[in-house]
Amino acid sequence: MINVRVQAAAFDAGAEATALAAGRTDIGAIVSFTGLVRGDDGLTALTLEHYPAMTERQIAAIAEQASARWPLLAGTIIHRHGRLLAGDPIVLVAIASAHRAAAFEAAAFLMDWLKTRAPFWKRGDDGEWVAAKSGDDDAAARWNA
Amino acid sequence: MINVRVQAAAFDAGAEATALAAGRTDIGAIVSFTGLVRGDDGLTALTLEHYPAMTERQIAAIAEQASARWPLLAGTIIHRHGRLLAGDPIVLVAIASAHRAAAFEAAAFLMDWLKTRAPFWKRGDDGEWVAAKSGDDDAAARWNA
Amino acid sequence: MQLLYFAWVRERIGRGEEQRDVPVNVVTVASLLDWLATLSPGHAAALADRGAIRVAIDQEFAWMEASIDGAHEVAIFPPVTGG
Amino acid sequence: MQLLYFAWVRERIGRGEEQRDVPVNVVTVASLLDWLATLSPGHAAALADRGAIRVAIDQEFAWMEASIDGAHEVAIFPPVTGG
Repeated sequence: MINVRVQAAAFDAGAEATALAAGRTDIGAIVSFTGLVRGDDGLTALTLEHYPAMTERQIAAIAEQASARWPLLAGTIIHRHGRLLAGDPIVLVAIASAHRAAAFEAAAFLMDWLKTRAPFWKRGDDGEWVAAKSGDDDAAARWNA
Repeated sequence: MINVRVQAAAFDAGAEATALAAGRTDIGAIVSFTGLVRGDDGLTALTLEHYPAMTERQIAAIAEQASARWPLLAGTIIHRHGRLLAGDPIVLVAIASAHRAAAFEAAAFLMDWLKTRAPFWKRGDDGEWVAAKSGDDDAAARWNA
Repeated sequence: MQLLYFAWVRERIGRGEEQRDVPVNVVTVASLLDWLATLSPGHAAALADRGAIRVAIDQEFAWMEASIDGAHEVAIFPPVTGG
Repeated sequence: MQLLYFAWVRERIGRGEEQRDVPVNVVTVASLLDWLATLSPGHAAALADRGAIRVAIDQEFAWMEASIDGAHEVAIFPPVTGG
């Protein structure tokens, strides 16, 4: 029920979120998270490497977990790979539910998971690999309580 | 820095969220919440009454609070009034920040606030006024900790 | 004093606003509601369940104990249901 | 066994994948990393900081103590930085 796509192409975050509720009247809340490439410290572009066989499988598994944990009605997860410029959208998590709490929590849960468990690696155009942040592990750990 | 609009007209949630990051590279996260009219119990349409002089003033004040509490970079709040059909979007809170935690928290805070403090009242086409939910007060109270 | 009514408070009172000269001994929100309830059966019906009444003084939420001294616009309505 | 390397692990080893016959006494992820580190200076450099190494067996994350018995594909990479 949650669509998962891993792609090099850009996506239209607004259209993806809006499409979740098209033609139905049981959805009361859509929470959409879009992650963008920040141009920190002069970064102008980065390249996202990933592990294709693992990526879609792992994202689908976590989407199942979210669906079991919250009463979700629809969702779309898109993660891009390849070369991206500062300001480009990189990840989308859009979740629809009858009520807002489930949609907010599931979207935050999925993003925390993607940050710590989805097999993607960012390299700046300077050739330096982006370091993982311990804060991301802490954020993900809160869902194990 | 957070735009506030109270209007009868429809809005394009995706375009509003995307516009927050247009032309800038300091935004890493956009969280967008869209609330829609649910067709529960056969509801086909409702009418939103509001208190215009208080509405924009109160929403602007809470937007200031959110900006003081989290490092937000941009935001848009739109609340509709008038007659809406089941499935129509009714409220939008779109928040941009460098990092996802601030954007998620500020968007949830603003929605909890709008649910409990923004002077709007929903009446179904059957003439019955929608009752307030105590769960909304509980949700809003968590931000006072 | 300008009085504004919304939602079912407005429906029961039968109007959305009215201008009233409030007696000098009416000094708090609670005493204002008590006095308004004496004005008509509609006012009485609208204000019977005080737990379901919210008040704003000059567009700011106010407690039942709040003073209405200097208030220009007092709005009376049920708990909000927007969002 | 099919071995896959990503990000700076791949760069230091100098290739993204290789097929290796793993000795029979190499039974856990940790011992596999120890053995791989002996294969070349590049392997040694890539695997020197074990705290910065993550491993997946057949596309599932695995602990250092996990058995590699029956594994078809073992991937070795730094902590992920997607999202």
